[in-house]
Amino acid sequence: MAQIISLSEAIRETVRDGDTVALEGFTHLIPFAAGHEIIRQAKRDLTVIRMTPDLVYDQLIGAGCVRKIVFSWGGNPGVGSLHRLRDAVENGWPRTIEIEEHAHAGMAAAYSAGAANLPFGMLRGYIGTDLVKYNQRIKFIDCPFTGQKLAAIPAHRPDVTIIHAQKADRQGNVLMWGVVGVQKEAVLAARRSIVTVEEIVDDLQAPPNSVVLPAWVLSAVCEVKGGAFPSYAQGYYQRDNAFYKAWDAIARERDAFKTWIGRHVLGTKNFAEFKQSLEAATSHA
Amino acid sequence: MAQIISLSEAIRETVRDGDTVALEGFTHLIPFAAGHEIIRQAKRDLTVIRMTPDLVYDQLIGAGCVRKIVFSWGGNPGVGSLHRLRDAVENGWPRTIEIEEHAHAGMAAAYSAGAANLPFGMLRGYIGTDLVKYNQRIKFIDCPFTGQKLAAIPAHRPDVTIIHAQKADRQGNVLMWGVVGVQKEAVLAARRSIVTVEEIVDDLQAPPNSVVLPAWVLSAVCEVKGGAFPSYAQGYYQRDNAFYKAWDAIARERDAFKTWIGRHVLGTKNFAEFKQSLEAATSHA
Amino acid sequence: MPDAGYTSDEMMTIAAARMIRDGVTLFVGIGLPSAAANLARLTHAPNTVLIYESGTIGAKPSVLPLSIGDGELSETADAVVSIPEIFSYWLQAGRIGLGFLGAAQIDKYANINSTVIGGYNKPKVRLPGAGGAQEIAAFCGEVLITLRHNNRAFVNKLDFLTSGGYFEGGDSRQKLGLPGKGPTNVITDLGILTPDPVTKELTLTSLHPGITAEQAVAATGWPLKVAAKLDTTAPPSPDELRTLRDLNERTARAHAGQA
Amino acid sequence: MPDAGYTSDEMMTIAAARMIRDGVTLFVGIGLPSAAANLARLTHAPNTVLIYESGTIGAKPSVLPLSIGDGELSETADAVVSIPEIFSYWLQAGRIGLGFLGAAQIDKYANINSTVIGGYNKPKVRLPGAGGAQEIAAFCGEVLITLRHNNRAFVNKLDFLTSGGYFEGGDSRQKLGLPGKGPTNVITDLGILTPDPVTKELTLTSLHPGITAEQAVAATGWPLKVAAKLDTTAPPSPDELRTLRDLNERTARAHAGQA
Repeated sequence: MAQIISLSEAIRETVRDGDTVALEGFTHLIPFAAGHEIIRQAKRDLTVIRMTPDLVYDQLIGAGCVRKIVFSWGGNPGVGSLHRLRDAVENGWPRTIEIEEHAHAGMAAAYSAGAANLPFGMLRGYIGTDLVKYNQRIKFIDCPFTGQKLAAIPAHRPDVTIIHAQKADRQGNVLMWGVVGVQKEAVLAARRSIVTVEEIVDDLQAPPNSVVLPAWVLSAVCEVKGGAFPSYAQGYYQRDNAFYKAWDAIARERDAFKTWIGRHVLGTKNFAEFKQSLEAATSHA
Repeated sequence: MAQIISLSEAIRETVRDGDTVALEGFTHLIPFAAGHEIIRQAKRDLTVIRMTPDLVYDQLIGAGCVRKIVFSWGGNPGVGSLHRLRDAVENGWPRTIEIEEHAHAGMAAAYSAGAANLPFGMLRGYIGTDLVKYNQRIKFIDCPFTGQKLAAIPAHRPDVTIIHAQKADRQGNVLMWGVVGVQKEAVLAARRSIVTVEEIVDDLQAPPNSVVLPAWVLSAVCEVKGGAFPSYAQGYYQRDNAFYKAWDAIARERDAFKTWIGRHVLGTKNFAEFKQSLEAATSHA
Repeated sequence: MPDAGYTSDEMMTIAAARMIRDGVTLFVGIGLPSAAANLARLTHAPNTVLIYESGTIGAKPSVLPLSIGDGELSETADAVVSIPEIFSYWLQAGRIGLGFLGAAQIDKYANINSTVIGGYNKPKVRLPGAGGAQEIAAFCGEVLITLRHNNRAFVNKLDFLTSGGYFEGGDSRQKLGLPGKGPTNVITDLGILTPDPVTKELTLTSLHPGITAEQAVAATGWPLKVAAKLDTTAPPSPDELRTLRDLNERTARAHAGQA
Repeated sequence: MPDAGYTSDEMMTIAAARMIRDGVTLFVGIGLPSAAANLARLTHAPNTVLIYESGTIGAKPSVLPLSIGDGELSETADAVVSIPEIFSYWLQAGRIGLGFLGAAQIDKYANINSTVIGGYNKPKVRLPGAGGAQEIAAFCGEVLITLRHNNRAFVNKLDFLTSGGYFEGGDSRQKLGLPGKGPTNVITDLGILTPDPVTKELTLTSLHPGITAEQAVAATGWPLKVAAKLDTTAPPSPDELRTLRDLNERTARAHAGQA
């Protein structure tokens, strides 16, 4: 049953060193605030899962929280590389990280299998590609009726899944809309889960068949206004494309990155302070 | 691409003798009008698929349209048996019918597999039950990672799926809400599809993430006001529970059934006439 | 027993309702299970989360649905999901604490039949079939079964095993790998049966007021074991009776009204 | 060639856009494919159904999304579905007529690499990876590939086969059981390459205005076959150029504006 608590409490109680953690979000509703809190609390040796690791994973990796990354597309969408991810993979800085690489369809199937408590996900994919040579977790099975060859991926079962959504009610039921990605599956596949929301309201006023996560499948719900910045929350604020572009320069060099993360994340107590600190820096620039 | 045409045209062009047809609906939005049109056009030797065959399948079976039924729960919900289904299974009237019986979860997995173009659906079910002894299409596979035993069901791929929905726009895009059942999967698994709707509007005004079927995955869209009666259409009319109860007496005896279907279905040109005929009969009663 | 001021069906429904702990997530079949579940929600267990196989999660019906997909359910639910989702992400996933089933036949190991009476290929009576019962029986944390107590229902051998309880008894359920605990109580119009901790054979552990063990044994198609210490079910409280009758009255009005 | 009144990237985007038939269902990657797809929608193919892997079906963006999940896409879409659904019920199901991909490397059989330059375990350059490209390449009815033409991109041997074109050539794609037809055109800043009907080897079949076959051959890391009858791509029409530049301008304004 979801407790409605602060994000720092939620991360402290829910994320442990060595955990497998999925901070999911498909360009929309990316849980940046939660990622920053993991960095502040200096969680270590995490295996992080995400279809599209972007800036928040670049930050987690650069900050040394990550031992292994499981993913299917790692980049700064429309801008270019994730320099901290590349520096870790190419040069082992700040530490060597292990990578487990999939295609999107395989990641989606693995989350769905986890949500359904199936041991593996099945898809018509991977055939003839080099990913199969480097990822031992991709196997093939034969259809018992047609003999057709199908790919099999072990279910994702994160220790903790963390997502950001638009609304929760005072019981902790969560509503999200727009590009909803694989977040529902990621939450239902996990042992524990945290949802940060833009606001907590008396009545969700959820339209019929909308994406609602009942409080009783969640561990914690935290109100974090703007918690998806620089990603967006449909109905609340737009994606800060300028920040995504600016990140390229910040993350390119280790020193610039260390300065930025030290000043704006480690040097602040919470996400509200982070955004003030960032605005201050930008206005002085 | 969906053509917007009359229901009689749609059935004539889309349903052929010997086809495998799914008229889906899970108590809500059951396509009764379409079922009646199949009876009027005297389609024969159909294999009919449905998780919950109810009155409309009782009518199709009693009218002699059905060669085989694939299902997981066949009854008059909250009332009792389907007497025409029972008479066909127990006594071969009006003809012997073949039955292929599943559990709900197996039917759902088979439709999902069909929609995803997978050759079979996978689930943790059927283990230790007698259904396995009588349905040769239920097989078991082993997880290539854990060795766990899982049930496998061949994908449902109907020739035609027919459903009822609340709204379509003038391009033929369809919106449905409320209990949406397995209709989306049934449509996406089929080679051809017909959707009857309560009304055709200029703008669907679909809420975010609602269940919308784009016109380009449909064969035909037909405006049939009240086309789910005696089932219900959320936002339009309630379930006619009294009719479901009354059906028990109508269907119990062959003669009463023949009289009813002859007068109200075969004796009318379309669903509007059917309902007038029915009201006339009720008011005289 | 009208003289008792309540019917045996009312006693059965009320005894079943009492077994629902407040706050439990409950997967409900139609008919008596739905009545008991909603009675519990309206009395001692207001926070029960009702889940129907139509995909309605957290339904709060004011009248009993005639079908598991009534508009009353989806309009009052916290969430309404598709059928493939309710069976895979919710039921199979093992998220549901308690399942509630009826049956046409039950055997001494609480296996149930809702498929056919007689042979499968030439049945005496063709019943509706499995529906979601197999998965409710397999995947819910525990299961309650409720049905009227007589020789046609309580049989020595099922005509068809639709949904598994304890199969051959003992640890045969675990051996098959079914995750849920299995049926923990069978509530009838005569009393309550619970599985023996070791053999899993159903044992009569409580009698409803005015019922004798002999009646229950006579109504059972196998030599029914009777607990050494046999409880008597508390009779319906005025509040339980009033709430159940109000609910049934509202329901009858609602269902008749719709034509 | 600024003197031509348009850039080679504009020629590439416009040549790619022309290959989109009106009314086709089109699965779009980000970057150049998205620009070409939206240019087509704004010119000769207004009824193109744009599908992005974020789950947006029938998106009608007024500016180019920087990411495949921008709000612009979901707010203008006919339907927005989950990621598992878009990959299973839509892409894998074989419903999508045309796929549109970029790449870092391509070989003579139109296999592409978007994973690593150098060795996988100690890469020279770590690229983003497969994303949805494998499934787009495998399951769309046909595929268009667009990338800049040079020796680093057009290689004799891929460092990594991310997404399959014609694999070893000939019928090796069908032998692997991939349903889609495969890449039918590769559009570069120099010209257009199409697979030989039998061997499936990419052949230069059209040159953009002012480009010579020698330039294309020199920019290709394998001995590039040149068609006997070599077409010249029609230069951008004023309408095509104006529409593309307006779109890019609107996009630049929109992306800069959001801070």
